Amino acid sequence: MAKVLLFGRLGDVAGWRERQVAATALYAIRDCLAAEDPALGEALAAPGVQIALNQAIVRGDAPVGPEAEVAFLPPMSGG
Amino acid sequence: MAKVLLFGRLGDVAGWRERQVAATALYAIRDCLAAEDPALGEALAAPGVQIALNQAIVRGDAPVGPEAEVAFLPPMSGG
Amino acid sequence: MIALTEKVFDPGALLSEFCRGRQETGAVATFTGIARAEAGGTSILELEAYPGFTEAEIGKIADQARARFGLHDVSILHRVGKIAPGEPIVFVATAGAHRRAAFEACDFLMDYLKSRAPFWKKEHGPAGARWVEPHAQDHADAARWD
Amino acid sequence: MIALTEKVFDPGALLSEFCRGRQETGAVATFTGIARAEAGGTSILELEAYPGFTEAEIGKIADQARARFGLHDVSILHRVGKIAPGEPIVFVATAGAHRRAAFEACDFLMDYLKSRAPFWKKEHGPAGARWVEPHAQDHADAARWD
Repeated sequence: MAKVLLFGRLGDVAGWRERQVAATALYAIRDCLAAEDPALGEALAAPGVQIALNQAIVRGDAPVGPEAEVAFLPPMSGG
Repeated sequence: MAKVLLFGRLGDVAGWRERQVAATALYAIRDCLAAEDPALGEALAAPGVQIALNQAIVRGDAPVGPEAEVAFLPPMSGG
Repeated sequence: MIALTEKVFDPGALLSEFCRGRQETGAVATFTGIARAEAGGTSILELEAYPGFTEAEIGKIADQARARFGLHDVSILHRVGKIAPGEPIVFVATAGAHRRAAFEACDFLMDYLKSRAPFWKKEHGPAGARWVEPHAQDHADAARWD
Repeated sequence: MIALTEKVFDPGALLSEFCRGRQETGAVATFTGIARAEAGGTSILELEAYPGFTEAEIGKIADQARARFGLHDVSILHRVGKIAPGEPIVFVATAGAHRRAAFEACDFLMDYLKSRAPFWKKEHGPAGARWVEPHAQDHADAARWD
């Protein structure tokens, strides 16, 4: 199980900001979330959404270990 | 009598920073000080020395009233 | 210090602490960003960070600033959570031997923080809440250093 | 506030006071100049001002800065007399709606204060005392705004 975090408007769309997801790769996690919640799936596929694996931005797919933290980050707004 | 003030190195050259001088124009005050103390006279004639009459910079000679404050200002260094 | 806080802070207390005991620092520049009331247009600003990640990303830029401007020290405190008008949002302090470097580093850090730092910003106004993106001016300001 | 002081001051206390109660000020920039030890090269800095005249001349430049950068407020405190290494010499704070104006105004005011303000500066070092003139760099910095 990976810990999945949603930030900014993604959390508002999903109605949650943190949960566990049973999947072993980044794109599999995204597909799993999209299958459950198409509106969230659309929001995750929007331009500019980045994925951080264990607090490091990753481009493309990557395997996800059992204790991993996966965060979906919409475009950052600055403070 | 005008109150005469010396600032910066002018005060060190003269050995005083404030005194009364009996003269009725700026250049007369300067000549009076120079006659008494040639080293101060030379310092007052150095390039960049400005004269303030009642806290306003004056260029050239000007009459000096009895309660006037006359200040000799060497080049300003900033803070 | 690079830190996030949910509490109201006093920028002056941070500056006092930052200046303490300096013997070779000639110049300390600071910037304090304050939430503006916008004449009632924005009632509450809400900032979300990614704890750990956000501080680490800001720390990378602070290290860039240290190297690029030869700083002696940097301090950054950023509010998260709900921020009322008049409350400080961010405090940046930079210390260097001379003023040009301290000013430029502070300016550089603020441009980064306002446009690219990992925050997500929501404005709660009279017409409801909305997520906001950086202004074009913020992107243009940040691009000056590229 | 435009003021001179013979006493050690805390720049943080000035910043706390300056930020208090602001609702429409988004940006406060400050600069604190600190006397450097120069690794023992300077033991005491002595600044002489012309009381009344010096504040009035600084006030004229502060008014220029308010107009030129659309500032909400300006505060300047400058030490005079003998200043030991590590002690603050000058504090400048500028408040505006946006950060670019606050930064530029603070930078502008410091360039003026370091090169053209009516102070006379003496350095008391191991080799005795000497009156100092502004550095060429200070003149060049000030000329950027002409």
